[in-house]
Parts: sequence; C-alpha cells; structure tokens
Amino acid sequence: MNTIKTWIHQHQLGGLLALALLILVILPAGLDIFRLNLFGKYLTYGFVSIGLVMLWGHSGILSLGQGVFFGLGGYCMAMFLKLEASDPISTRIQSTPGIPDFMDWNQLTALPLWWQPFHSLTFTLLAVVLVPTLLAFCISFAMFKRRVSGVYFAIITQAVALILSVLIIGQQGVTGGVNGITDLKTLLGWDIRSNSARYILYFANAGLLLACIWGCMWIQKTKLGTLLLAMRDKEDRVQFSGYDVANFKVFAFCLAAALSGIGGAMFTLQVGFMSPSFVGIIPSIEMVIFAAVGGRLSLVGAVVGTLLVNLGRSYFSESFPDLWLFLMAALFIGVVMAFPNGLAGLLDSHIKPWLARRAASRQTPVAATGDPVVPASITPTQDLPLPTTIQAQPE
Amino acid sequence: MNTDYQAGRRHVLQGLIALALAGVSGLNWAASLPTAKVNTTKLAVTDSEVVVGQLHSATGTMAISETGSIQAEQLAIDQINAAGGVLGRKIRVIKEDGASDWPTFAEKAKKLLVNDHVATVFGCWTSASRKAVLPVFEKENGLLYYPTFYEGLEQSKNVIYTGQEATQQILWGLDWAAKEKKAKTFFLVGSDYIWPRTSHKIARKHIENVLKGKVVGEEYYPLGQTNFNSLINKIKVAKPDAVFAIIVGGSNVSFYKQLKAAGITGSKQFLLTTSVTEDELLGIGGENAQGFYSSVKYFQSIDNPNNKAFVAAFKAKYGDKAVIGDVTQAAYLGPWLWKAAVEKAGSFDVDKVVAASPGIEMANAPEGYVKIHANHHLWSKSKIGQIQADGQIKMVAESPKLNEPDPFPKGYQ
Amino acid sequence: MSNTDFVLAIEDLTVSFDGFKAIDTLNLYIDREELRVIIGPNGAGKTTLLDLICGKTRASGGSIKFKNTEITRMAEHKIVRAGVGRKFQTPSIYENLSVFKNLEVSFPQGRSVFGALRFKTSTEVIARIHAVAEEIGLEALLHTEAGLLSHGQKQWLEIGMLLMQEPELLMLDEPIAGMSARERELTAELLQRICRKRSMIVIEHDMEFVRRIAHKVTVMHQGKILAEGSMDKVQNDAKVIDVYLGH
Amino acid sequence: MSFSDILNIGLMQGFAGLSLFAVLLLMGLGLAIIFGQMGVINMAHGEFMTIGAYTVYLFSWLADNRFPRFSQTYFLVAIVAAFVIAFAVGWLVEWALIRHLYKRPLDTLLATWGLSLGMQQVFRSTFGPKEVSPTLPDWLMGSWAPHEGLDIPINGLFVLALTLVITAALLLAMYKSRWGLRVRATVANRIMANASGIDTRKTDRLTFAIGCGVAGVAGAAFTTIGSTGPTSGSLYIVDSFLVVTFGGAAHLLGTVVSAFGIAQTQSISEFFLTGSMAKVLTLLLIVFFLMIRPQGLFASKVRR
Repeated sequence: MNTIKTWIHQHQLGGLLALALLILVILPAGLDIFRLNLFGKYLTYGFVSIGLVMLWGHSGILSLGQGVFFGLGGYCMAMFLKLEASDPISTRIQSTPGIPDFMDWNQLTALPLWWQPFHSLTFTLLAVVLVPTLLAFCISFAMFKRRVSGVYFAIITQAVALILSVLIIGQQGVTGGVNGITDLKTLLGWDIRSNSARYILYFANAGLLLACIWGCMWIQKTKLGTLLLAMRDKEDRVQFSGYDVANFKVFAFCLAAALSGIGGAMFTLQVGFMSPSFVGIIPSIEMVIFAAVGGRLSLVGAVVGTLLVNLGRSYFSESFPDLWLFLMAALFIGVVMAFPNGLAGLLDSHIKPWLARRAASRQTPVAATGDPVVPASITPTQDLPLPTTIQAQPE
Repeated sequence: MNTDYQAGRRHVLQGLIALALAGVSGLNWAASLPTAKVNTTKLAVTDSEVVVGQLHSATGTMAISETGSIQAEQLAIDQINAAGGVLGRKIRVIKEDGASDWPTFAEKAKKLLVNDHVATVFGCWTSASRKAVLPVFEKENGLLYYPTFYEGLEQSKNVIYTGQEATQQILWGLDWAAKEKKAKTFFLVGSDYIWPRTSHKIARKHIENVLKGKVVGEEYYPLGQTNFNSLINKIKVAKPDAVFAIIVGGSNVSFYKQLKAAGITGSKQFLLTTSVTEDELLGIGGENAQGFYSSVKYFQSIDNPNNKAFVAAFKAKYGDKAVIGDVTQAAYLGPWLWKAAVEKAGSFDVDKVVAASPGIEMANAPEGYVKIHANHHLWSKSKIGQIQADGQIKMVAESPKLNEPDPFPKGYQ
Repeated sequence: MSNTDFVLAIEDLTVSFDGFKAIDTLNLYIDREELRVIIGPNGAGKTTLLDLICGKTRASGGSIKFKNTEITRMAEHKIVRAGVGRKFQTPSIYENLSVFKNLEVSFPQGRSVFGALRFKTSTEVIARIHAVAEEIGLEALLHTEAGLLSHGQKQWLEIGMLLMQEPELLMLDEPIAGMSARERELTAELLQRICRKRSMIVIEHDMEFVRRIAHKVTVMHQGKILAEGSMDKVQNDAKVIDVYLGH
Repeated sequence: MSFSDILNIGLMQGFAGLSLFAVLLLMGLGLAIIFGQMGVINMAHGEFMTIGAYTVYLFSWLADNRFPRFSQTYFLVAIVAAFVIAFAVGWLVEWALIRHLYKRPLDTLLATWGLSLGMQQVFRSTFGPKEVSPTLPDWLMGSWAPHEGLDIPINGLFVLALTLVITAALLLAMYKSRWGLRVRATVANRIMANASGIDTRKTDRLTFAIGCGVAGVAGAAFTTIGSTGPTSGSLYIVDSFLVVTFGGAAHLLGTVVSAFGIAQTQSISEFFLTGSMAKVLTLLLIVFFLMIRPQGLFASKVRR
C-alpha cells in the first residue's frame, strides 16, 4: 500500500486519479443520462483546456483561436457522419439523392472532391488530428520564425478565427453555412443518439481525456517539458543555450491544436452537430477563461475549471435567468483578480500550506505534497514582461 | 368552418360552463378527462397543471429579436390560463435561455424534453438554433412551435411552423412589385447565411422565369457588417427598379441609415424587404427607412377587431411603447394553435397532438384567418406595407386569397 | 587580411539604431585560449558588441568570423551550436528548476523538439553535471531550487550552464557585478581555470579584477576601439585616461 | 454609362473609403491609447462605445420629450457628454480593476472580457433587450448633392470631421502636453518615470479614462451609421484590435496609417468582390503583413 502511495507521489498522479474517480465513477453513478451527456459535452472542452495549459500556462503562448481547431476537428467528424446520414435512400426526396441535404439546397449536384475521403472512417480519424495540426503548423511556423509573440500572436489567432468563420458561413454550399452540419445519426450504423451509445461515448471521451492528460504530464516531465517551461520564463537563455525556440513554440501550438481537434470530434459525436459558432472569437476566448478559472498551470485544474464554469453557466442560467451574466462576469473577474493561478493555484497557495500546518501541529511528519504539475512558487507574470530593468533601454 | 375546431370550441364552452357551475377551476374537466387518459407518455401533466417549455435567447446578440416572441407567447399563455387553461389544466412555463448560442439551444431543448418532460416547446428564432434543436425534438419526440419566417426546405413531424416560409413571403410580394411598381430590374442584397441566400435563389427564379425581369446584382455581406457604402455605390451603378433586401441583425440598422445618408430614400428608390418588421424599426428608426416596403404577413397597424384586441392586450401587459412585429404575432399564435390541437385530440400526447394539427384553424388570429397545412406550415395571406416615419408599417396591399405554404417549392430549387 | 588562427575575427562591424551608431567600423581579433577583457564607459557599446557576436542584434555592416566561418547572418541557436556561449549581465537562469535541472537542460544533447522528447539523463550526463558543479562550487547545492541561490551563486550557475556546452568562445557580461570580495576572489580563480581550454571575452568595470584576469584589455568608447594591449599599457594611454579613467 | 456617371461613382466610392477610414480610426483611437500605450488588452472597448451610443439615445429622448427646441442641436452636447460619461466609467474601472493587473497584461484580457459581459447585461437591464434608435437631427442624416447623381453622405462627412478633430487633439496632447510627456515616459520606462517624480498611477488612470472617453465619442458618432443595442459594441471590437495591431501598437500615427490602409483595401475590394470575400481578403492581407512585419507598420527601434 505504501509503495503504491509513493509511486503516486513520485509520478504526481494524485490529481489525475482524483479526476479519474470523479469523471469515471462519481459522475456516472450520480447523474442521469441527460446530465451525464451534458458533462460529456463539457469534457470535450476539457481537451481544449489541457491544450491551453500546455500552450499558455506551460509555454507562455496565449492563443485566442483555439475554437478554430476545435471546430476543424469537429467538422471533420461531422463530415463523416453527415455522409453516412446522407445515403441515397434517406435522401431520396432531394433533387440529387446521396449528397448532404444542405448541398442539395444549394444546387450542388455532386459531392465536392475534398469531401470524398471522408467516406472513410480511418481517414476521418486521422484528419481529426492532422487537419488542425497542419493548420496550426502553418500559422505558427510562419509566426514564430518571424518572432511574433505575446499579444500580437493572440490577436493574429483571433484574426484567423474570424477569417475561418466568415469563410465557413460564406461557403454554405459545401460547409452547411451558419447552420453548421446537423442531424447526425449513426456511426458505422451505430445510433449515436441512443442512451447506451451516450454512455459508451461518455466513457470513451472521459478515458481519452484522461489519457491525453497523462500524455501531457509525461511530456511535462521530459526534457522537452522542462525546456518549454524554461522558454516561457527565460526565452533568451534557452535560445542562447543552442535551442531553436521557434520550433519548440510550434510544437506547443500544434500539440494544443491536436488536442482541441480531438475535443471537437468528441463534441460532434456526443452532441450530434457542428456549427461555425465554435470557430468564432467568442468561444475561443471562453475556452481560455475555462482554463484560467481552473488554473492555467495545472492540467487537472483546467479540466475541473472547465466543468465548473460550464456547470455554473447551466445552473445560473436555469436558476437566475436575469442575473446569470452578472454572476459569470463576477466569476471571471473574481478569479483573475483574486486567484491568478485559478482554482488549482488556490489549492497550492492556500489549502495545501494550511493542510501542512495542520498536519505539522499534530506532530506528524509532513510528506512532500504531490503537486500535480509545477512548483507553487511559479509566478504567472512572465507572459509579457514589461521593461522593468534599466538594461532594457538603449545604451 | 372546420368542425374539429368547433369541437375544440365546444370543449372550451363546456369548460366555462363547468367552471361557472362548480366554482372551482378545472375540477370537472379533470374528472371527465383523468390525467392517465390524456397523458400516456409520461409528460409533465397533472390534474391541475400542464408544463410547457419556452426556449429563446434572453441574452446575447439575438435577444434583440427574440424578446418580442418571449412576450407574445407569455401573453397567449396568460390569456389561455385566464380562460381556464387547456383541457382544464393551467399552463406552467419553464423558461430557458438559449443565449444566442446554438449548442446551448440544443442543450436546453434536451433539458426541457428529457428532464422536465414538457408537453410542448415554444421557441427558437434563427434557423441555426432550430437546426440545432431539431434532432433533439425528433429523437425525444417533442413538439416545437417555431415562430419565425424562414427559408423553408424543412418539414418535420415534430415542428409546427407558425411563420411564413420563403415562397409565401417572396412570390406574391414580387408579383405585386412587378405589377404595381412596374419593376423589371431587381438588385438582391442579403446577409451571408442560409435564409437570405435561399430566399434570393427563389426570388431570382421567379423574377427570371415568371416575371421575365432581370436580376442586375446579387450581393451578400457577413453577419455583423457595419459598413455598406460600397454596396450602396454598386446599387447606384446598377440603377435597379427595385432593391430586394434581406439584411438582418445589427447590420440592418447600418444598412438603412447609410442608404438614407447616401440619398437613397423611399421617394427615390423602390425597395422591398422581407426582414424588416416593427421590431427592427425600433433600432433602425422609422424616419431612416420611411417609404420602403416590407413583405410579411402581419403589421401592428392592421385594422381588424382581433388585432385591436391583441395590440391592446399586449400594450396593457408590456407598456404603451411596446411594438409588435410579424414574428411576435406568429409567436402569439403558437400557444393557441397548440391548445386547439390538444383539445381536438383530447390528449397531450405528442403523437396525437401532431395528428390532430393539420386542418386546425384560427379565425380570430390578429393577422386574420390561418390554418395549419398538412405540411405543418400555416396557410396565410401575404401583405405589403409601407414603412412610416413613426416606426409603424401601413398596409398597402394584401393577397386576395390564402397562400399555400410550400417548403419544397418545385421549380425553385 | 583575416588570420585563420584567430578564434574570432571582427572586421568593420557597424550597427546603428535609428541613425545612432552604437558600433562604428570596429575591428577586433581574439586568439585561441585568450582571455580578453573589454572595458569602457557606459554607452561605449560593449554589451551591444556581445549582442552582435551572439546574434541577438543584427549588424548593419561588416563581418564577424568565428573560427573562420562567417556568423553575421547565422541564427542564434546555430551560433551557440558552433561554439559561442554568452552570459547575460543579470543572471539568467531558470529560477524554478533545481541546479541539477538547470545544468541538465544546458547539456548539448536532445536539442531538437523530438530529440528533447527522447532525451534520457544517462550516466554520462550525470557525470558531466557533477564535474561542472564541482568546477563552479555548487556540488553541494545540486538539488536546491536555483531561485534560492545567492546572487554570486546564480552567476556561477549561469557560467556552469555555459560550460556544459563546452564552448570555444565564452562571453561574460559583468560576471562579478554585485558580488562580495570573497566571491570575486573565487570567480577570478574560476575564470582563470576555465580559460585554459577556451577563449573568453569578459566585460568588466572593476579594474582590480581586470588586472588580475586579463591577458589583454580592449578599451571601447562611442562604438569604437580606443586602445588595446596589456593592462599597464592601456592604463597609461593618454586617450584612455582622458575619456575614461580620467573622469 | 456616361463619363460623368463613372466620375460620380468614383468620387462616391473614394468617399466610401474615406468614411470607412474615419470609422476604423475613430474606433481604434481609444484602443490605441489603452492597448498601445498602456498594454492593457481592453476587451470591453466595444462596451465603452455602447455607453456613448446610449448617451446619445438618452439625450435624444430628452430632446424629444422635454426640450423640443434642442432637437437639432442636442447631438453635439451628447457627444461631449458621451466623452464625460465614458471617461468617468473608465476612471472607475481603472481604479477598481485595471490597476491591479498592470503586471499581468494577458490577464487584463480575461478581466475585461468579464467586464464586457457584465456591462452588456447592465445595458440590457437598463434600456431593454431590444435595439433603440435615437432621433437624429435632420441636418445630419441627409446627403449633400453638389450635382445630379453625386451624393455625399453628411453623416460620413461628420464622422470624418470628428475623427480628424479627435486625432489632432490626441496627437497634440500626446506630443505637446505634460500628460503626453508623462504617458510616453511611463511607457518607455515605468521605474525611471516614477523615480523622476511622475505619478505613474495617476497617469495610468488618466490615460485609461481618456481612452475610454474617446471610445465613448466614437460610439456616440456611430449612432449616425450603426445600431444602438446592448451588444452593438461587440461588432467593433475585433476590427479595433486589428487596426491598432496592424499600425504597430506603440504609435498613434501608425494607427492612422493602418486605418487608412485597411479601409481602402476593404472598400475597394468590396466594390469588386462580394462582401464576404472582401472581408476575408482584407483579413488575410493583414495577417500576412503582420507575418512579415510582426511589429506592425510603425515600430520604435530600440535595442532589445
């Protein structure tokens, strides 16, 4: 028993295990399928949040365009499901049976070439990860090689989000336009809307998310993880230790994009449609807020934050329809002002020392508490250092 | 008059008599129609109460448009309750906020159907929100009353569309423009999404094939566009007889203010729109769109006793300054049509209500007479009105007969 | 003109910021295993010169050759990999990491993204970390968080991080600023030890310290070289006394 | 089409570009001060513009219902009032919120996003969820037609003139006044500025409030060309940021040039392409430009 405990401590798995307990046991046991499905939806945002922890908290790069990658992953999955839903028999009332309904409404008479590969599930699953990653690579390679950083990068990602959402809405004949791709029913003949399917998808989603968190934890522990952290705090030093920092930033951005893409695909599967409203700016910023509330430095914290914000929104908007926006606003402002490292930071800076003090006062030896991610002393001020030293000025 | 509807009316009459005799609301109804009989699908119906859902955006960008629908539905429900409710049961409303976000609409729709077991839902405004909730309604076998004029191309067993679909709104309006305004050349402008694009597709076919006119321009601008000067110059270059405009949201205001400032006013240019009602004029300002024409099925200023009563009741509840647009009126029809169908079916079960719906009439609708078509849309009369400086729209023409709803128009696809 | 024996050969180097010439047609040659100290008043362009050599600032004109290879347009990390190490004026270390991790990250292996992902702390790496830690006197503190070190220890750690890369040219910007007398003593010994295997450029103000470590001294003024030679020679140079020591 | 027609369209299209330039510049100016000079990422910028718009609506209501004789002139007073009110709210927000976040610029983004949600809800609760329309003076809403077929919108001229006045005033203030000197000193080096006796806290508060005030003026002016509703401000926020970033955040002059460039690109491409494609093209050009010159059009060259 004790060896297991040490092993958990050593590998800092305490938080992950607690999260696993919550989403694999407690939630399914305590919730009906409707609420559980809702949590499944929130957990898909969790993929974006852990991507943001790696990208923003861990590597110091803020992206306000994560919705783009979430949307792309979701669209890839939706295209596959839509093709399956558009077999010639169920679409026989159309002028051209066998193509998605929105294409028919837009006078398309054949499936566009680039839709064809999405008949294959294998291709689709690859595309879910690769399409967002490729776009992320193109953007970030160009940007980071040119040393675009900080707020400027964030604003460019916003512009990208805007471009993509205008394009998707404008090209409605092939994208479904503002309505998105809707009315998705089956995956390889399996009805994804049935209760049993929802349970299975929920657990698949939760398992995948835990695996992704574990993977990210592993990355954090490799030299690459150390370097990303080092780069966030002392970019110059990393660069002048012989590392090409741009490549590392590109990696972090692509990783976050791939994670978001997976989240998007899981969203499509569980909710049954994909819409361009995810690709825009507002959801992208909201996803950053999810991560910030939970704690931008903690993978587990960010997922918990995502769950809490969404739960809060559902609960507030059902219970206080006139006030809920005030409550959300207060939550965002309060977290940023009072707990810059989010709820996970609160745990590290207040609750753990308090527990430690209590333990100490009972005269029991204090074991090093298993901090899930990084030492609590990390300050979140490195995002955009203001010139604070005289050396930064020209001689 | 349709006998089924009269049967419904007879029920109401019986109810009122029962109420008067027993002195206790609905008791006799409940006795004669036990809950176990009228509700075999575990809906939230008790002996005294039936729960319905209302799903609109109370916040976010769409709250501007959807508020009117929320108010109208509430008014209708209040009136129905005051008259004894439906099958002797008072209607209780659960309000959910879609927050102008389509996934939220889907989530809340699911909540209403799965958690709250509502008997029906009145809601949605944009097509995107309806498309997002549609699979939920079909899967959970719910019932939705959808109030907005929209592009058509849809017909669901689980939705009753109380607004006009595109052909009802467009075809007669264009005929009128060609006949009365001698319009031969048309310039089509719209916001870049499915409703304007589908509408313009229908309009173009009608102009070219039926009216033998010419489309001299077709332009779309992203939702939220605030600058239309280049578009206005394009219109000036093309010099069309008619501008056919379907611009929505905040863009609408910018479009009309900038048109006016560029010297394109109602006295110089004929403009027909299907996206401006009294609600939109609140933001645009009547003086900025004065003289342009709107093709919808209802105006607040329609002169008939039903409408006068409706407007008076609406203002009594929401204040003297409240205005009523086309969609608001269509939303008001929803609860009444549902009540009629439930009473015709003698049951709250969705399948029975749906089966009873085609043929349901409402002779005392504010817009005039309406009737549910087998395709779940409404037969209604199209109307053309001219926008006035005070933000009201004055009706100048009305189609002589009811226009048949045709969500999948042959020859226009 | 350039001599292939030089580790570093700088010729006609010029850089200007908005018209102000921070470095003006400067020539400088560093021998193998030479410890060169650059002195000069504030604003003379000393730090800018180091920035130019390591690629942080790009030259407007002229050439910098490292071991006979032109590095003026080379990417920063490639200059480092070629063998140029640079220590910044304020200690630039990873405060949240342990001394051990600081040194490990600087080990020249796993420098690509996927290389870093596969990197293992082998016995070779550990041995090297211990060797360097001993050299800089931090062996007892290997598992201390770097942020908790004293100012002098941080300076040493940064030097140690550079030593991990075994550079052939090591550039130090005011390494003893803010150090106690004892620490200065130790630093001087450290620098003398490590320059046996490599060339060094040190920027320093403390004349006692300079006298102790310098093989040769270069005096800079307004982006140009004012004088060059042994400490005694430059200290007696009339121009130098006028613009610098005389003040 | 005759030659004079083409000339007219050319002139009007040229003016369309100019008036879009004025709109973009006016919406960007306040942000250029707040974001460019102070580094605060104010996502509530659009809501400060909405404050201005509702101020005009309030004054218009007063003029309609209480003081009909001011119905042609209230607008000018309302613009000043919009500045004052937005300035006051900005002052308050800086005191309550922003001043705690100067060391964490990216966090200002999150906090002000929350602020914008809250402000939208305040507008909704106060003025109702529907849009409102201030009654604008007649002289403002017509067109000036020097000859047949040529219409120059007066509201466009008005916005253009207002923009020029505000820009000139800001440039003067920034480069000639003591406040401007303090701001520039604080931006260049906060510690030194503090040490040399500049009250940087006061400077920050004043700067933020002035930026908000200018946003209020912009919002007031835009009632002549756009909508007034709880979420109207959100229509402008992304464009504002792009204008400022494209110009190079540190320079007011950069913002001017950038607004001009974006306006011309968009208005010309809109004339030849569809509206959506014009928007995409303009945005793509901005992104590509920023890739090549990350620091924007105008950047100060310093040794970093």
